Amino acid sequence: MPPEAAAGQRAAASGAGAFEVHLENFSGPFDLLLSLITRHRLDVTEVALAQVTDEFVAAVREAEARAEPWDLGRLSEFLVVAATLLDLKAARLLPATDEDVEDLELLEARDLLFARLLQYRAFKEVAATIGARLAQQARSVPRAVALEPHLAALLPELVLEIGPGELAVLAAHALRPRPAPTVDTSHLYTPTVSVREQAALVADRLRRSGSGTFRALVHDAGSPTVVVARFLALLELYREGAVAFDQVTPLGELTIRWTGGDAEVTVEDDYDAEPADAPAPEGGER
Amino acid sequence: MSAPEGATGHGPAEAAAVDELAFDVADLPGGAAAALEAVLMVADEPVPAVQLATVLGLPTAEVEALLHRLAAEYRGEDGGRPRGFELREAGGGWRVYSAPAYADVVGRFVLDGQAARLTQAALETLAVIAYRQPVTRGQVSAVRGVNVESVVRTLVSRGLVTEVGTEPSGAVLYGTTPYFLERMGMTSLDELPPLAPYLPDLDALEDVDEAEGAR
Amino acid sequence: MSAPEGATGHGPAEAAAVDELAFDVADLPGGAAAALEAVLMVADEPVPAVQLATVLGLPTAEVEALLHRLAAEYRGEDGGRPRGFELREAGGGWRVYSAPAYADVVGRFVLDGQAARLTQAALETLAVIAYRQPVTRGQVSAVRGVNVESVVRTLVSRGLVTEVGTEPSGAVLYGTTPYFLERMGMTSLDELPPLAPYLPDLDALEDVDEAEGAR
Repeated sequence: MPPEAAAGQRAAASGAGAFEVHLENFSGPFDLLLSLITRHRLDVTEVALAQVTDEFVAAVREAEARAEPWDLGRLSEFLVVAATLLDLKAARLLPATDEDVEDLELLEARDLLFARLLQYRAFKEVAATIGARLAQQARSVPRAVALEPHLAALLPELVLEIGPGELAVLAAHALRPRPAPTVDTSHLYTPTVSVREQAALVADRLRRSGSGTFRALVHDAGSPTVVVARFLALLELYREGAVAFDQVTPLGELTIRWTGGDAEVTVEDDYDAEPADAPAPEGGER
Repeated sequence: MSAPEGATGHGPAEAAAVDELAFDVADLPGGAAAALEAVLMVADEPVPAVQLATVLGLPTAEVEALLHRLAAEYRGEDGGRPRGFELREAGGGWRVYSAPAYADVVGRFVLDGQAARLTQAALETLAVIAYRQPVTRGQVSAVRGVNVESVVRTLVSRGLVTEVGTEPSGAVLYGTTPYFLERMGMTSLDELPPLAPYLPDLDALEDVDEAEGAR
Repeated sequence: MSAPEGATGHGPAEAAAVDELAFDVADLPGGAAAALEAVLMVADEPVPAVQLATVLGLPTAEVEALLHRLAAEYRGEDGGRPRGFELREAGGGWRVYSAPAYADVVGRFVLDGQAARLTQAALETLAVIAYRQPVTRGQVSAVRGVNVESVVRTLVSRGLVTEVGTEPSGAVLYGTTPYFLERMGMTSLDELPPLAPYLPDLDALEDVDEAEGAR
């Protein structure tokens, strides 16, 4: 790889096969769109995200048609960034009201998430330039040869103050098994929340009250994971015909009505299945 | 000056003996330049100009000028043919390398995969450590969003990263090594490409750091 | 200089297919001489002319002529200044050495910072090599969790450790020397004390070996 200026590297990193968007007020790589929004040169509320998504889906389809589908990494990267953008836009579109102190915090949390995403992206790009530099430098092999005997003879006689016993202690110390490295995913998966359990809870509340807003339903959710689980539970209940949704305006208040009668409703555990038969992880050997 | 890892410092008696010069490099057949070349031939890590100056009994500035002249000569800038080797300053000193133009030939000869490629995960972790050092594993994890324990261990065993201290909390702080600089062909961390062009907004990032620190 | 067989009138791809060479040394900036220098500069032990010819994709006779010409050039016989290094044929091959005329300077450098005692890092590395031989540097690095390249070189130059072979991958295998046995007061490696009393669990140790092998 030829050495290039930082700007060149950057273009190369997002160059080949980069996803381009064509909007009324913007045309270019998705990455650039992101940068412009973060630098406030483009108002996130003026970006037609639906159109971005359409173009993205089209790009993926086209790639599939050419039998060179996008890898999972690129797809998920887009999804994460697009979801954050959408979240950001939704937050900006909502009218700010006095009581929305919590929402403000939520908004800051979103900005933080977005900043973190961009920070990670920056390190990813700079990692690519470091990798290129290491590869380029590796084209030179350093001279590292053993001392010629007549020079080694100049060295002062070695004072070796250890015997076989001390050597064994040193070897045992160095060879002592260390705890097998494990990949800690606790930050990714906070204590498992069961969709089935949340469905039972939500169904119980709605059966009693008849209807309620989503906001009220998740009011006591301790973590975003629980919010997500309750939302998924509602979708499952909808599939079972147990609830109906009302939403007057897009992004407006979501109201859920119970339509399931008194019969017991249990949802499928698509989300809760334990990977019981998955092989145990092998502790970082590869 | 960094002493070789395999040896401890020497006693005052030896140092005194070393200070008596039994020769004057100018009297040697190839002059100071050849003496410098001879020393560089047995060096197995970058040698600081100061150390070379001590060994040769010459002022450091003179040795530095000589090193630059030799490097240029090997590149063929004095009208001679370009050499198959080059003299480079990296990782805190000077060392002889095969010239990159002959990488394909040398690669056929050097089978020992001494420069095995780093994985994407290792490169990203290395990048965060390089720019944020000294930094804890937890802080690197926060940026990368995944646990980096085994990756950091790989980087340490490759000699690119090392423990540089501990936080009051007891968490180990990591930084890059002189060997990392040498592998990057750099003499100082200041030569790392600036991160700013890749970053949208520095203020926002400081907030992120603070939020991470509070966790 | 005659072009190597199969190199004329071919595109790069065809040439590679014909003789598996991705390059033609005559096309390189310093020509075959520079390519030869590049290989010799990083060679750790004498390299037979036949092997150099294979690596360069040139006839052995041509490489031998080139080697003699380079050796004369380094001695200053072509009118240039004598170099601080020389190219010598010894031990069945060719290797670059520091020139004897500068032995005093080089000796000062070798002694500078060297000591009579091994560091803790060197002792630990020696212990791992003694018990795990034959072993690669990479395997020792994995056990010790640090880069051991320069430590191993110190042990080799001190005559305690030596190259005992190569793995199929090309990685060099190290083992201890008779001098090591002598210094430890042993006649055979069988006299190394068993590790078991010092280790909590031998099964676990075997796991460690397997885990290392898989890296």
